[in-house]
Amino acid sequence: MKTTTRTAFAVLLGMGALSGAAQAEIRLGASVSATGPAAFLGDPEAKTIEMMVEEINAGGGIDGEEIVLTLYDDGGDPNKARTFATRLIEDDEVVAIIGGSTTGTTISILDMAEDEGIPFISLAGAISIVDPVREYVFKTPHTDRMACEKIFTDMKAQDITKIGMISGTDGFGASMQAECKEVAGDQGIEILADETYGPQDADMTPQLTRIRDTEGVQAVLNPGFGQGPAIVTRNYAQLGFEIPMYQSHGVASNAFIELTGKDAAEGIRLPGTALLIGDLLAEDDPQYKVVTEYTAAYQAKYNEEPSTFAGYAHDAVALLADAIARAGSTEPDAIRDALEETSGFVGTTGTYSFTPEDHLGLDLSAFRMLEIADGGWKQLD
Amino acid sequence: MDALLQFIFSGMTVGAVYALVALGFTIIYNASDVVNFAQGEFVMLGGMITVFAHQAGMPLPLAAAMAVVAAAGGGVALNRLAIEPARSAPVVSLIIITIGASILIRGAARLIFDKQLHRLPSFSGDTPIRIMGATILPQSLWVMGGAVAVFIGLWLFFSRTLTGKAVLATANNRIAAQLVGINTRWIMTLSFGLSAAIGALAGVLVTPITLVSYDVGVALALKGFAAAMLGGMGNPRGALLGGILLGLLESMTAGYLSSQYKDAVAFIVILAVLFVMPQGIFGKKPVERV
Amino acid sequence: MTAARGKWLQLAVLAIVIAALPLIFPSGYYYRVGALIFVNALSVVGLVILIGLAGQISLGHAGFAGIGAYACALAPAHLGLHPGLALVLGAVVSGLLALLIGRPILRLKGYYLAVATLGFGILVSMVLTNERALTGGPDGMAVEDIGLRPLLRDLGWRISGGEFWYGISGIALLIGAWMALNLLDSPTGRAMRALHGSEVAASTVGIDVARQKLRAFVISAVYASVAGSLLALQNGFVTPDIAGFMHSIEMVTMAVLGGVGSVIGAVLGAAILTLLPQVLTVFAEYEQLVLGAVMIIVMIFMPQGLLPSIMRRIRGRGE
Amino acid sequence: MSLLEINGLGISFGGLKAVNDVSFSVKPGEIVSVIGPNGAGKTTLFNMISGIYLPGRGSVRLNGTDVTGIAPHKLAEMGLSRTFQNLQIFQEMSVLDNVLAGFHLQERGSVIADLLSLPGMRRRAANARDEAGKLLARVRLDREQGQKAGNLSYGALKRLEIARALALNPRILLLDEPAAGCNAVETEEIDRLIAELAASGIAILLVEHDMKLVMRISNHIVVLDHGEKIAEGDPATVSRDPQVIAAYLGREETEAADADG
Repeated sequence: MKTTTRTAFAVLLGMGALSGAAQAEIRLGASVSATGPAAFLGDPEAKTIEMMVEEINAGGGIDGEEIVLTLYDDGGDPNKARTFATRLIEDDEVVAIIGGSTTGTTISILDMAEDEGIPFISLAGAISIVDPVREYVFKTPHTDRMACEKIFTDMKAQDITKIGMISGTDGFGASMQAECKEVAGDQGIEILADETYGPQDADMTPQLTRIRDTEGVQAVLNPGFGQGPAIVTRNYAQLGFEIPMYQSHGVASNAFIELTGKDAAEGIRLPGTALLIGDLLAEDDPQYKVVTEYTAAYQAKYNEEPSTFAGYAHDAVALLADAIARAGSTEPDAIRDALEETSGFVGTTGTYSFTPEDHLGLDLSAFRMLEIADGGWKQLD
Repeated sequence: MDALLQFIFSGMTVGAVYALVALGFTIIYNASDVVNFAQGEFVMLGGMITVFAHQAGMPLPLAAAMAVVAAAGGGVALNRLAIEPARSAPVVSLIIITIGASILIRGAARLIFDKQLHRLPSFSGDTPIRIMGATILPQSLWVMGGAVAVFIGLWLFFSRTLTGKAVLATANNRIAAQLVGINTRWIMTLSFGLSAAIGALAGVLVTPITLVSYDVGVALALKGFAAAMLGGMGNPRGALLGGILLGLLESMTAGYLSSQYKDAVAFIVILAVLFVMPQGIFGKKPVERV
Repeated sequence: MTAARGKWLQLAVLAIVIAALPLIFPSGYYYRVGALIFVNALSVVGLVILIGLAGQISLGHAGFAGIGAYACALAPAHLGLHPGLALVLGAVVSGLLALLIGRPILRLKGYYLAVATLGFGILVSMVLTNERALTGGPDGMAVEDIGLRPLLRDLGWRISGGEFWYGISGIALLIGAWMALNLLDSPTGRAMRALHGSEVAASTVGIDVARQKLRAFVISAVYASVAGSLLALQNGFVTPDIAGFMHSIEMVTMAVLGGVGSVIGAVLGAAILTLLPQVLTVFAEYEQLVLGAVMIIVMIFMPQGLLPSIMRRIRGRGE
Repeated sequence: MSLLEINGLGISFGGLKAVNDVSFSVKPGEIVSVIGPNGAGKTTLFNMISGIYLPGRGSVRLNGTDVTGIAPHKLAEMGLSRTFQNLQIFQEMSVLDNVLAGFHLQERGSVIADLLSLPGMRRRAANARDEAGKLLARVRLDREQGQKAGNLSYGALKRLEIARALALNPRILLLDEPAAGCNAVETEEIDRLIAELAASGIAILLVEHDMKLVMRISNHIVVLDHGEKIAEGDPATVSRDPQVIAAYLGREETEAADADG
């Protein structure tokens, strides 16, 4: 924080070179969308990153070295994200970057990190971030494509092959909509109706009516986050749909059930992570410890439940801390190499194993199919 | 057939939301020729204050009343602190001031409340009312009723009360209004208070449908502004019809053409209408005086 | 004569500032901020012509910035055009589009003009967002490198990406400022100022009001488009945010804040609004509060904008 | 032959006939005055002739061409220029720039030339500047040319507006109350200026309340009342016309009663 203040004044006065920092510290940078349209992602992410750095430092840091965190809020604007990435690398001289809450902000950071050789862990969903693999770029969330596959697998198990989709036009919804349409054919799913809504729309009954009046639709899938899915779900109940509804991991939080209302949310299925159902996990579940501890700490500090997205940030910080400890160095290249060697690392989202060919390191097993029942969550598989 | 009716219900619901916001624009514009781009923020404040007061244990009607009063206070403060000192500024400066106010109020709401989405319970439950195969939520009727009530109230205010006529006189010619003994300063205060109160009332009514968070104001203000301009700025009848028209346009496009381009169609229609009627549907054409 | 001298004085000041600033830059990050300021200033100079000179408001100019930006992303990918030529193509498309929609839109006045331009901007950003197959949707798309830097490297001049774009943006701003200052003191500029003062009087002295408004609209659209292209090229990436409503507002705010009648004011406004979020990262929670307060306070106490008010104060003291 | 020919011109605002069936004509070098009580429709008539209002009925012919409803800037190109009763000065521009705006038709060129400050543009602008200087000297404003127009006195603004109108090098000049608000000396100057202009062959159409001025310089007078032409002729004839006297006297009585002015 001190560094940031100095930088700010340097900018303000247009002068003054910054002094080199003390050696015994690990400079970690982050740029997330804590405000703006993607604040649903960025806000819990920012909170998590700050909390975890505090925790690590309170526990004596990594090998006795404290982490100095510089966290910027890019407001979901890719142009700002790129400026902050430049600032983190050139001015704050960080050794690693976490961030890019959205695909857009991630991609604008990605080139910088790659060019300058700074390891970068993205918190966004698109598969294009890690496919093709870039040397310094990793990510913690599952891809949107994996979410689609998880949902389609569950549908097929119910003998559902013909569906209608209603997607938000925000980055999250549009990206998942495209991914789902792409993999639907391979999965034997036919998309008969494909509707969208604006992120701030107040009523989606026209779109849902169209889906309802489409012959043969057996289920409805709604990729999106924010208020959209809540309104879609309420309209769904209003129109008296009798076929099952699937939501995405974008709404995997208890807040969604509250906003939608218990009755309207009943029976909705979605892919989520272990984080959401900490209290349902068996004690011998590998993720039990990390999920319950993190949830308890987050709740104690912020008086709210961590969302799936918060978990992505948790895993990113934890993975980095682990890699830095194993590398025994704060050289960006050493951290990168250690990160790539990560194997069987248990996070809240799943168990990560990176390889030079795979910078995501999660498979479908990380997703758990959940159903909303009696205003709570039920694990299906 | 029941699909068409469903689209109409949807359009009326959304349109009533826009109309309520647009009606809020009307009074300030009538009194001062200022389009208050912070109007959406009053809608947000209405929703947020009610939510938080309600969560703190206040009964809903009381919480709503408090929100309306608090927002009215905010409107008066906006006028006194930001608009009055800049009376003689050109239109662009006033636009920047009200946009600045909107950013400021949003930032303050983020600090005072939180960044989460919130919802209010529906006033009359969530059981849909079924009419000829189409359904409508009771809350939609509340919103439509609210829009009509505010419209009638404003219409009576401007046409039947002396104060309402004083507002119009102030807009028409400030100096002349002062000369005939109208306290124009008070009229401005009143207009901003009233506009903000209407905005907050809109917020209370629509929150059970649209949900509320600190940043919902911009989108609402945009649509409300567009609706008001479509109908003809400053005219309550224009605001009501502009709102409903915009809502119906969106739902019909979503229902029959493409949900992806429903906002686009709405704006294309607005552009087309303005090209033919540069003062909106109910706006008066001014005579060039030289 | 004085006008001409004022023009060269302003350009000289601008050129010296652009050239000298790097001497005190502590790190490469400042080149990035500088480049952003220049690019923003370029589009704002265009708005100075539209708003300050011709007195017409636009809340949709980010739409043209979006067209310029996406031209640089799409034309190389789909037409095989060099990114530099794509910038020109974007400017031509923006200009033609402005020409096409300008005539009906500019018949409107005041808030009606505001809502129409706003609608235009929203339409552009909607197309960019929705046509995912072409534009990559809300996630945006990559922009090819302009390829000049390797060329310079082959010539033996190694400069970083930050320095390169600082230079390009600075030069672009200087050219843009020079043209705007030329226009200011030209028959067209006088005609625009005249119609700003009184449309009726302007038309009775033979000024084709609609035509001059259209000129201002087209010129400002081209400025915004070129600025958008430069931004896309230096980011190597573009998303529909660039065409968004908030970006339009930001542009107008920069113009009005600095002083909407002057080119240097435009640069000042762009500098302040670009730096503000960077300075405020320390108080991230209060960023919006401060931004809103700054907008209100400047407009109340300096309704003509910062630069004219400061100049007046300096002159007032001098006399 | 007539330079300007008005035929059965009329317009209504909200059902009220502001001007109805007015006809007259102006020859080159002739000074024609339109007089009438307040609200008689004189300025409205001017606005129709100069293309600001679209006439409801009738026609305007300029140099034999029908120009009814043609845009003001087109009329300016055809040699029609005017001033305004309530002054339409470009307040934020300098005195010189106000007159230069009047040279627009002469100095305008391609916008590219203006943006790039090409030599052709600079030459045209320099020419206009020279001529504007001469015009300003003629109306005794050459010392104030660098000032902001908004800072000038009322009388000076009146002269500035005439200078700007003359910058168009018009064949017909419409002057709407050029002497209003001017003192005796200024009025005399304007009187002389108008006579000079007419002598140089410019047709003058004048609206003026100063009856002494009107009677002195007019070749021909048109009298309007309630939008209708009630009399027409040389000054001597018109001043003896009983209808004209009644219109003026009657109007003064009602004016006194209404105390509106």
